Amino acid sequence: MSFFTSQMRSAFSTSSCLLHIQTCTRLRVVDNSKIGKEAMQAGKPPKVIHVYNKKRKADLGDRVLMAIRGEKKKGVVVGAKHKVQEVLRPRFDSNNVVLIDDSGNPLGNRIYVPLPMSLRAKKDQYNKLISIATRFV
Amino acid sequence: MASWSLTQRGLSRGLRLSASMHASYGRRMTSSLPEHLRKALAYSAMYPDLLPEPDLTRRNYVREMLERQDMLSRRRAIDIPEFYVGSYMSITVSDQNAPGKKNTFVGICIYRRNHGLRHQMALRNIVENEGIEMLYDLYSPIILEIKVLRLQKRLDDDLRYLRDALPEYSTVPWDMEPEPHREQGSVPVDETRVIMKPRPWTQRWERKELKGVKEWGLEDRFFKRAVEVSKPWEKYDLMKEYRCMVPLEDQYVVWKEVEEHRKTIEEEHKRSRRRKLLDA
Amino acid sequence: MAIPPLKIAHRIRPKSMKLRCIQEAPGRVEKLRVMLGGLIRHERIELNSHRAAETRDYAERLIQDAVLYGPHHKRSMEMASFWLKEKELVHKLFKVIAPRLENETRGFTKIWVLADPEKTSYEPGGLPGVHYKNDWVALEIKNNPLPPIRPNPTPHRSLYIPNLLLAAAAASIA
Amino acid sequence: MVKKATIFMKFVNGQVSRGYCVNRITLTNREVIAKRNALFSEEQERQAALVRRVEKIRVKYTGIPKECTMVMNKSISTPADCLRHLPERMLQLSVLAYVNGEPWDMSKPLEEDCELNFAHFKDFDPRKLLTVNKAFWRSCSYLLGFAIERSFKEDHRVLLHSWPAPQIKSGSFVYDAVLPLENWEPNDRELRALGNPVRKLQPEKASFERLEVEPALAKEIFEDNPYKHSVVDSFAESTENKKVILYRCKDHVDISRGPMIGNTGFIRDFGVASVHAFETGIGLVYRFQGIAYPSAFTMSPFALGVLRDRAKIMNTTGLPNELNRAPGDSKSESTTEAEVPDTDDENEQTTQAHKAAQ
Amino acid sequence: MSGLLTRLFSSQLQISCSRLAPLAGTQCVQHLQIREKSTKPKRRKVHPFHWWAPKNRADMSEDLLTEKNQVFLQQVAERIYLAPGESPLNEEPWPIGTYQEGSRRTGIIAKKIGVVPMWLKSGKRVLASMLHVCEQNVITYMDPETYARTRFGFRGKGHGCLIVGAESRDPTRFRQEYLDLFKESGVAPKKKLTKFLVTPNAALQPGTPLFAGHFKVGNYVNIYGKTIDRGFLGAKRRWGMKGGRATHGTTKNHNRMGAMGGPRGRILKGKKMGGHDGQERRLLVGVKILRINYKHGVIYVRGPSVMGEIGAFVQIYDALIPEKRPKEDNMPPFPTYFPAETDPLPEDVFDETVHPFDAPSIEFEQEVQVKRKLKVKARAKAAGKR
Repeated sequence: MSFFTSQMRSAFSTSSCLLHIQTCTRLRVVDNSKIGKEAMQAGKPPKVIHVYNKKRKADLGDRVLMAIRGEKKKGVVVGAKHKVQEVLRPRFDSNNVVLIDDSGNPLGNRIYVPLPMSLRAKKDQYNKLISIATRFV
Repeated sequence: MASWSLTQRGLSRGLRLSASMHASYGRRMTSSLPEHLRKALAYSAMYPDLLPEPDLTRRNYVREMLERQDMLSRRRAIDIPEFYVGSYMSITVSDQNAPGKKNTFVGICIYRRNHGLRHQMALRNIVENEGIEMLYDLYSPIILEIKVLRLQKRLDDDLRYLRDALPEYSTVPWDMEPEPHREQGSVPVDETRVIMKPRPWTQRWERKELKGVKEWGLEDRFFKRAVEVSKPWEKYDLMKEYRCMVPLEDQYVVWKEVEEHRKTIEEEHKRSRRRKLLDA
Repeated sequence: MAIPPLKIAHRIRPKSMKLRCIQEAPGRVEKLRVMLGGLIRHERIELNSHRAAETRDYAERLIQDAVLYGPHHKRSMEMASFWLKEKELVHKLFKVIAPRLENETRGFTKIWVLADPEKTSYEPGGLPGVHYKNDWVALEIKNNPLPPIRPNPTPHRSLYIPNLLLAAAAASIA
Repeated sequence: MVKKATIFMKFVNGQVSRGYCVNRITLTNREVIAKRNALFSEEQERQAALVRRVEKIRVKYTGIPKECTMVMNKSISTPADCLRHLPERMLQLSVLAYVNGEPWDMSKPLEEDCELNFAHFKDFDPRKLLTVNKAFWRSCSYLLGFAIERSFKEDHRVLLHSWPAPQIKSGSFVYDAVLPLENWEPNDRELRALGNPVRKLQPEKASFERLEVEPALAKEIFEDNPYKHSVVDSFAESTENKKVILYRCKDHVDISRGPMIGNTGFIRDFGVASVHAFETGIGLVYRFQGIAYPSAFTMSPFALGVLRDRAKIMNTTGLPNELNRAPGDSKSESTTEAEVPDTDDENEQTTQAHKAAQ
Repeated sequence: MSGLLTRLFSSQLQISCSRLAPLAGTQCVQHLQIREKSTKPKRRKVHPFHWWAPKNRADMSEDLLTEKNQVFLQQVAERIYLAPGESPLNEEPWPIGTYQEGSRRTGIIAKKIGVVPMWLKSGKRVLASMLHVCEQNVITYMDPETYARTRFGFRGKGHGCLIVGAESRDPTRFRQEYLDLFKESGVAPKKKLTKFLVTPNAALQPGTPLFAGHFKVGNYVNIYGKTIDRGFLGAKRRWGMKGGRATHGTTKNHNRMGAMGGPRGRILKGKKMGGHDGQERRLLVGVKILRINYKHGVIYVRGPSVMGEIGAFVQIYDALIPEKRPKEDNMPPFPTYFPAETDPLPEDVFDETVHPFDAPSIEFEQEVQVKRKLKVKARAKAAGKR
């Protein structure tokens, strides 16, 4: 897609102003799952279509449902650029997501970015995901 | 010490004496500031957290005194070294989730905010090509250690524009060793000027009068607009300036306590720090 | 920048000047410059109380800096030359007014509520009564050469009956 | 005597019992008051009738807001009349008149071309201020007598004795009186009730009227009061024209040298603080002490409490011989005032002010 | 007051004024009034009750006292009134009551001076409101019978009433009616007067000073005060309504509340609209005391929601709900704290859950120990179930 060239990027904003992760937010897939890689390379990052909590705003460790390359996939938010910074909650430069299946296992087998330490509190849910992570902050 | 004894007299007698004191100084020492003023300036940069909130409607002297006592007693329990926005630091905290129950973060201090026990600082670093920031309460008891890896200032007092600069400007090596610095004398200023990423940015940085940016990568129309919306008279607004500062007389109360604290506690901390360095 | 406290009761928050020009912020600065220039030039000006209160704060800060740091201090000079458009007023501030107010301990300026001229003529130096123009005051720099606005209204206070009685009571206890 | 009786009957129409007899030796308080008042009125009318032809005088007013000259009636117009031609605020303020630089009662008619000025409680001239203060204190003493005479029931015959020269620093104004009571100790309520007649007078703004009479008439007026009666002659001798000066406020007549304040509206918080009995050659004399302050001032209740408590202590002004004073030696206000040595601070300040003026 | 003053003068001048002894007893007739209560609820009462003693003098402009005389009046006030902390009058000290089940102590007056963060031992950050206990004394005590006869006495339900005053002020500022309220206690006239309901065994002698030692760390208290006065606000700021659009042709509709109509063309009662906001009396129930600085008299209660601005007066008294009433293991002094030189209070006391600032940093235990603790907990649970 030539639409997303570097010259054009200054002309209009894509999703950088979306500081909350909510419906219609575009996320960055940070694992090496096939579908995720393809989506990112094609310049069509996944879009949130549902957040699995009552607030409808995803924080670190929350599950989201995404539309990715014509499919519905679930993912875990592992990084967010929060508008309001909180003590001891890492603020990432991008909104990161790791794709998972229904049972909570990641689709890929490698994660490229550090994960937040608070994710380790949910060890029983994301044991596999935590074990393939290389680094925590 | 002569200047401090003068200050103490000023404190005890209130405004009247200090006014005449300033008047006499004003006449004699025009080229260089008197020592107590210079000291106050240095301390307010060194310990911005110890100053009370300048909003007059919210000030209370009993609260400020008790808050300061708490801050100084926390500083006695743990070594909180002198640092500035732009210094490279490493902070270790207790963390229930971390292996070994300890979590360390290394980064460059990009801003400090709030007064008193609410004082907070933010560190920024690039880890595995991902920019990460951590915010800390300076007086939180879960902080185990604060190390200053490189004591320095930058050209600006707020480095939040590093979020939109190229990543190499906010990268601090994770295994950096603390650099020794001279105990006495002025703090070195790192005069690095950064190159910005192409827009979109988190804020319109071209309107902020930043000194530490080399290449903006913007068209002329942005700067024209920045000039249009700028408020050049604001830097001359004497009362605006006055309203967001703690008056000098109130600062002396703080710095008098800090002076004693430095003499007793911080000297000891410094000695132990030097010993550690030598051992390593 | 460390600033000594003002010796007057200043405004905690700035208030709107209610100017006719559309641009409030630059218009406000422009108006303040005019009033400050007038104050330094004439040493006493008449204006409405709200503007007098705003102008007074700025005048206090300017004179305080002039007294404290003198004409060789870069920032004080910069400020003075911004707020006082005419060069001779800057000179007057540093060379005439600042030395004169060097030992002043309770503020450098004063606001007088102007009294009803009829009423004051019955009681020489009497109390401020109805203002002869609504909300109209005089702002002046202290120790000026002009004749005083109001002489001491009660010069022989100790001879008033309540004071005589209380003084006698104090003497009887002592 | 017949004439006196007719006047009296006319004045107290319907209030006195039918069985009244002129030759009765003792009268009730009310009767005495009415009698004096009637005699005073009569004399006043008589003196007024003496002025047959109205002559004009030029009164030069030299005060604020501006100087002016008024054409007034000789021997009829008083400073109070002049005030009516000035702004109302002057009327509210002025306590005492000054004619040719001398204090002059507000109700005393002007006799010739003169310079007129007024003084008030916050005057700039310290000399005037002191005179005004003394006039205030004197008037308060006078009104204390007014209150004493009116406060007692008819079967208690009150004989007013005298009052000493005004001494503000003594903390209270004083009136001595002889009562047909033994060891009377008024309680707080009674003290408060004693001050009531004057407190009621305050909003009325009753003026003080001045009259110069022959000693014979003065003796007639005070024939029921042996103490006042005995003073008349010595008083008349001390004055220039050998006359006795009488003052009347409402219906109370008393001897005084003056000057008095313009009216009772200038008095605030009039109260009787205490009554002390002391033994003298004429028997038991009660000393009434009071406290008040000019209405030009405000005063906190706390400060007033301090002053009231001080006024409860016995005031020894005018009692030089250790409380032993025969009625014949009694120094009425006129004589005592001259004898008080000028050592107090007020007078010192006055002399300083004199020097400064020169 | 006048009696005290008389004493002062007479002692100096040695003239007896005993004849002017005050009246033996004041006789006043109690008028019982029965009024119909209005059905219209009154939301806010702005003015003080008409039966309160008028407080401040209206006009002080013509006092014109010299400085010397002002100082003299201050000196008199200092001499005749009790100093802060001084014992009350020379009458018999009242017996000190003992605690029984259901006893209710007096409260104290404090000033809110700010909100600061504190950290619990778990590392959690909590906010604490700082309440500065004012200089205060008991002014009067009304027994239950007398109190029941007053205007709002029916609310007391058999309780007596203690009136406490805080912050001494210059007596020359007040009217005589207000000064008379302080005759019984002999203390200087106070700026703030409040009423606390107490049981008769917790009655205190007028003039008794109250301190921060009245409470202990770990107690739960109720806090009563007035909220911040925000003046007249629109519906948007007062109730958080959405307002209108900022753009798209909107005129004069940015801050308006939108539709308010109800059924049958009328507006329902109690509809939220613009109006005066704040300055309302509110009660904060059962907040925990985390820390007390006895030296400076500052109480730290948990939570930032104490009502009022900084410098506002609040009343603190024991929590009334059964779970939070003072327990025997941490019973505060009854009826109040009387300072004793032999047994002074510590300077600064923290609750056991709070991390003191001079203690070393928090380090969490390793997981093995945590697991054992869990097991112990599980066992205890199981035991409880059985």
